[in-house]
Amino acid sequence: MLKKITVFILLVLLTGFLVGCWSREEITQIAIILGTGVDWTADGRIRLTVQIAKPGSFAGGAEGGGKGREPASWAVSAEGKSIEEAERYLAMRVPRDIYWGHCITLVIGEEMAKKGTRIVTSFFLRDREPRETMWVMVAKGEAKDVLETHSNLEKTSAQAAGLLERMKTGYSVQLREFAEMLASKGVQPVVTRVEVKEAGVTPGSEQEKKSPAHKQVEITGVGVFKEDKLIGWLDAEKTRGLMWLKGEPMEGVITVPSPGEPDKEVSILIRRGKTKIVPKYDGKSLRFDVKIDMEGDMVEQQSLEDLAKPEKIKFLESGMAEEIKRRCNLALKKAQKEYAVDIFGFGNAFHRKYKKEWRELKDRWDDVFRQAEVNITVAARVRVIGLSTKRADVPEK
Amino acid sequence: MIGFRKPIRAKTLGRGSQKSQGNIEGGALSSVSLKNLVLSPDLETNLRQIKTILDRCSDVVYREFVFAQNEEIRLALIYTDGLADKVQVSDQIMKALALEVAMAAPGQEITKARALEFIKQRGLCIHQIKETNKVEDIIDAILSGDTVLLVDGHATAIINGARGFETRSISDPEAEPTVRGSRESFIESLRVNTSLIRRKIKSPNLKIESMKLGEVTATDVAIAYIEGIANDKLVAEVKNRLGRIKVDAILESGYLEELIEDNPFSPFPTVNHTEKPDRVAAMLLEGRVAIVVDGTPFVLTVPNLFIEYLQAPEDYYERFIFATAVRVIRFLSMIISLVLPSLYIAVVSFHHEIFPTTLLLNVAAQREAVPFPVFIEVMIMEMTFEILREAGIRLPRPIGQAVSIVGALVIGEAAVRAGLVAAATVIVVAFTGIASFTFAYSASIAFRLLRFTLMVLSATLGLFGLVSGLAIIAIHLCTLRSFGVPYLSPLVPTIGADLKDVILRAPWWAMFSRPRLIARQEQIRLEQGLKPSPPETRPKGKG
Amino acid sequence: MIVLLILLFAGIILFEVPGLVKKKMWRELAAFLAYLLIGMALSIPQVLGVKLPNPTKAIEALIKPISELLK
Amino acid sequence: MLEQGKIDSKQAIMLMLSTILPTAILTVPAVTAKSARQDSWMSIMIATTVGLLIARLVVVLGLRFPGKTLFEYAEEILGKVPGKIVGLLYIWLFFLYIGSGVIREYGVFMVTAIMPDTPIIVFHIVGVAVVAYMVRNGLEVLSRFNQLTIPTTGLLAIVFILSTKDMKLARLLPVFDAGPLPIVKGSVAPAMWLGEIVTFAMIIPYLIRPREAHRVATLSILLCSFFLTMSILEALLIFGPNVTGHWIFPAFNAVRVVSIANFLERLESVIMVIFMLGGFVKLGVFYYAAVLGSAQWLGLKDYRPLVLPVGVILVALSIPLWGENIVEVLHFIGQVYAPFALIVLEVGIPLLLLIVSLTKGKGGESDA
Repeated sequence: MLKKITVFILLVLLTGFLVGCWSREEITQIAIILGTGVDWTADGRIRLTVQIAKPGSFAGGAEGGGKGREPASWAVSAEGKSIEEAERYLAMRVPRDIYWGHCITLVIGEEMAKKGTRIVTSFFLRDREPRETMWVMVAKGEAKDVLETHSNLEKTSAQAAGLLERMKTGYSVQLREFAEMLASKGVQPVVTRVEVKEAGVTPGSEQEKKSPAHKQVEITGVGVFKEDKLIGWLDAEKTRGLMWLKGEPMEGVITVPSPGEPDKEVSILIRRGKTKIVPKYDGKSLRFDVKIDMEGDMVEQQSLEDLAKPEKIKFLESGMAEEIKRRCNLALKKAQKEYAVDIFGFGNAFHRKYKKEWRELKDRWDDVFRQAEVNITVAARVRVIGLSTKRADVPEK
Repeated sequence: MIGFRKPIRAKTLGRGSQKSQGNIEGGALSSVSLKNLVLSPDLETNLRQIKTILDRCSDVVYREFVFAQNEEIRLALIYTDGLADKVQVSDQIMKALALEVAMAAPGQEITKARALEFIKQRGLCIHQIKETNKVEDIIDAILSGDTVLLVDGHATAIINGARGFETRSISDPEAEPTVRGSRESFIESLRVNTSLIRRKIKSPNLKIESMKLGEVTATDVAIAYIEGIANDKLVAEVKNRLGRIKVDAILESGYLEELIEDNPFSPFPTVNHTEKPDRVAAMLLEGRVAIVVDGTPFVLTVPNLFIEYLQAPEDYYERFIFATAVRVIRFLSMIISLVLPSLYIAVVSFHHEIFPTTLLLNVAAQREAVPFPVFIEVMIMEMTFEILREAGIRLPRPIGQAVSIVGALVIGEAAVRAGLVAAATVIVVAFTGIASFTFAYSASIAFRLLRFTLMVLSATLGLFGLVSGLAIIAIHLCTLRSFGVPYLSPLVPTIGADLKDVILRAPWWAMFSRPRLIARQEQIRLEQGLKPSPPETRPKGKG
Repeated sequence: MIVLLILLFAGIILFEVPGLVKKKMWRELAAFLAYLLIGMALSIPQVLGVKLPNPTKAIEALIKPISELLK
Repeated sequence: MLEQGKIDSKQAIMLMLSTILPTAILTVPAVTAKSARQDSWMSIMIATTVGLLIARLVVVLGLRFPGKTLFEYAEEILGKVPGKIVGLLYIWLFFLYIGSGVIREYGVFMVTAIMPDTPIIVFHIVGVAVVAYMVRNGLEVLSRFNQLTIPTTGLLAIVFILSTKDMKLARLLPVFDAGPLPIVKGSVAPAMWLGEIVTFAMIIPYLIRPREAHRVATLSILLCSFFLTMSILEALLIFGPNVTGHWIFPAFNAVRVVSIANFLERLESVIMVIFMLGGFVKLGVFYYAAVLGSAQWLGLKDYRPLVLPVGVILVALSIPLWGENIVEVLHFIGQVYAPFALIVLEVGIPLLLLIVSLTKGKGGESDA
């Protein structure tokens, strides 16, 4: 028995002292990366920009509050032939171990995206530290500029961008979804587009008034890819159409003309919806019937009429359906005619229904898709009209 | 165990007897010769013999006097001052014999030959008397507080059970305070303790067997169990293990605990102890055996299961839903007290990905200025906590309070302000410390020890080390048995019916049977269908 | 490394052998030593960097037609 | 008898669950999804059928020779020398082989996914040391430890439910895309894993109620394939067939994706703990079978002296036996060892034993 215990103690000691501490990285020894960006430089190298959190300015509680809005991040870049090489060069500049585990955003510069994104994604998918759930974005311009901004509301711009994506204000893509789209022949990738734009000011801050206007990251649509190369953009309006055609997420706001006063608008907030794509193929011609079911709440009206009447709601619903259809068609036309890529996943829908035919068509799918006929039918419903029936601020007639 | 204790005992006794018993006939008086000594009819010889044995025991009183009826009958009373009840000795023995003995029968003279018989039957006003002719028994009786009466001309002594020594009064349980439930606790006197148990269980089946253990101390030990509920094999095993013990002293039940354990090298106690009579009664009713030791308020109960440490007596007195909720909390605290610091070390120095981003940044910010690696930091804090805790127990009560306040202030506040420790570390250590007080103290000692081992493991191998360490602890717990009962039962091996009283505390009307592995088979605790329900017709009240 | 390994083997022998000798379990002792020898034969060359023939290759050859099929 | 402990049927089911599942969840989804893609669940169905047949085979054999393990009745059926050879095959090519494979898989998993800077041998040695302690204490402790840790498998189900948010049923469509061949190919690996139920032959004699062995084996296989299907589906529904086949540990990646309310996320450590505890038991079962088998093979009175030497052998085998690098390991598991073990050790020899025992009329009448 005594022997058993000695052996146990010996084992613990052995593991304790001989083993050493290989994988140990104290939290104070790591540089926590919150956002990263990849650019293709003019001389054909990869420039990796990382936004590193400065832990000192994250202190919570009483002490932290006093420091105010001191920038909480540090953006630093390095160049190399590959991302890993660039990271090694970065390591010569950053005095701590570079730690990817909490990287929130991956921004791909415009040039890099045009060159091909598969060069970029490999590292982030293969390495164990970066997560599959990081948000992928394409910068209009250079990724470096995006990372060098800082946010007014959040501590760092990377966190701000991540929150913007999480709220699904645009079409948000996680790295894993990007990889899935890249790996599938039935759909071409789209990725959120971000731009650096002037944002509001912090009132009362003297410093802020003197310095040039504050720059911040903004989501402005999506970038359209063919395979892994960026070939064009969709603006925010068409992005909504794209999202509705893809079937997720459906939330959004549209305005339709008021039934009685066509020059005034009524805003409808779309709460939920469903998209169904039904391919029809007879060997030659290809047709897709897209059915979109939408449900929204009326949230605002400019006109003075009383909209709380069944026939008026009917009218609103048809207007809503029209508007949705118009936007979807805009996105569709752009993709079909201008870019000739299937960014909607029509190919996957086709694959699900016509297994055999898919095998022949899959390698020239984008061409096939280009000629496909798409019929969009929208069924829209308004469920809720807010807290008032008639407008409360209009006098009785 | 017994092997190496024996020579020590022989040596001490031998040395003692050589000095004091040099002049006695037949050489040194050893324990063996004491065993064979018997009384002689001559009072003088007897007294001399006893005085030699109890040489230099100034607390032993020898009182020689003569019988009231017949002055030829000489008597001697021997007792230990302080242990015998003086009132009883003077009123019921001395006064009765020396002054007030009634006439046996008119005109009938009490002769020397009839003296013993007469005194026994009519002279003494004591409830409990015993006759003996062995010197050993006499010595034993004197030292236990009984009063020995020697009668001239008779080789038999009368032992009067007139003990009356000072004992502490029954007070609140200090180590196991409860909000609801009996406030009695055991005290140092064996008799009082057995009476406390007997008062709870008024059944003839409650058996209390006693024995004396300890060669020098001759401590009274009683084994209590309920016949018909306790497993006979278990009772036999307990007696067997106690019978094997040959040590010089039993000063506390802890001595016994170490001598009868199943696995002496385990950090986990496999014998439970309590100072609450109601708890002992409950244990006995579940089929356990209790061992009461004179001189300590802690009563041992066996077999001991791991889950007992999660059960508090109050659980059974409070409403069952609340009791269950509290048990869940206790269970969580147990896990926290074992793993939280090691988990913290592992996460902060290996697995940063576990933290949500904001929390990671927060912790990183706190640790920015801390000069030590997190392992050293947690170790220092844990050690400080342990030192404070120990100091709190050892110090006189008024100072203890001050120490804890100063400790908390200095270490908590100042160390964080000075940037020596991160606030998160203080939170982790303090929380662990508090969590370790939610369940039984003896288990929390084991957990505290293991906590440090786990900290070393997780500082070297991260979560892998932590999980490996936990696995070893789990395996060890699986191998443990307490008096033949698997330590982790009824959890593992799972006994469905007994799970009613593990994390869950089922209502009393649902706990039909006694624990399967402890009590005899198929023991029914109460009848089924006792679940109370409102009467079918409501009584017509006002309003 | 090799020192550690030898220490480990010494530890194992110290742990098991006295008990076996005490109980006079000679057959068990022989089996124990045989297995330990196999263990040594497998581990010491690895520590020294010597490559041993691998039974894997034999299985691979045996199963080749099926593995081709599975590709 | 060498082993005094007895276990009940519930414990046996749980033990078999841990014998098959831990590495299966880790490795099988990738191997199967590579060839069967979105139809992987059909592969599991096929594998389950095979597994059930093997289970039946093993139990029928075991019940014909009550109180005897595979090693003992192999000798009885085939005669001394051929029986010994069969025993040798099982010790070295099955129990020790898979045992070292389990160690290697966990080592690889820890090194690639959790702690890349630590030498893999450290995980091997520590793991084997922990398990050796368990094995030395016998079957009862093994199954109790398993009983204690198996509830963590329930966490897998919880994780599955948590990740439904990211799942899309459409990723499983179209069904039966590439025809039957890839599905059959994809079923070899899971069939081999489910066929590890052969180990049950070492445990049947120690059941408190051997009559229930059929039920135990069948239930174990069904439960295993349920969990296996779940883990494959989880990965497929989150990543789709294109990506799933390219992960090394799809179940692990799937868990990384879970994110509920910005707080309940980054659950991979939970999964690592489950994998580790399961791995300890799985290794324990094969380790125990190897040790007990060797003791029976050599006719010893006690198996415990063999525990430590076998541990050394397991560690020593774990590195060279399964290939120099992870690519070789994966290739070997999926394309070499799985078909070999399935055909020879899990189906071939038990079937041979049964046929011979039937023709020679050896062994008691089984109740099946």
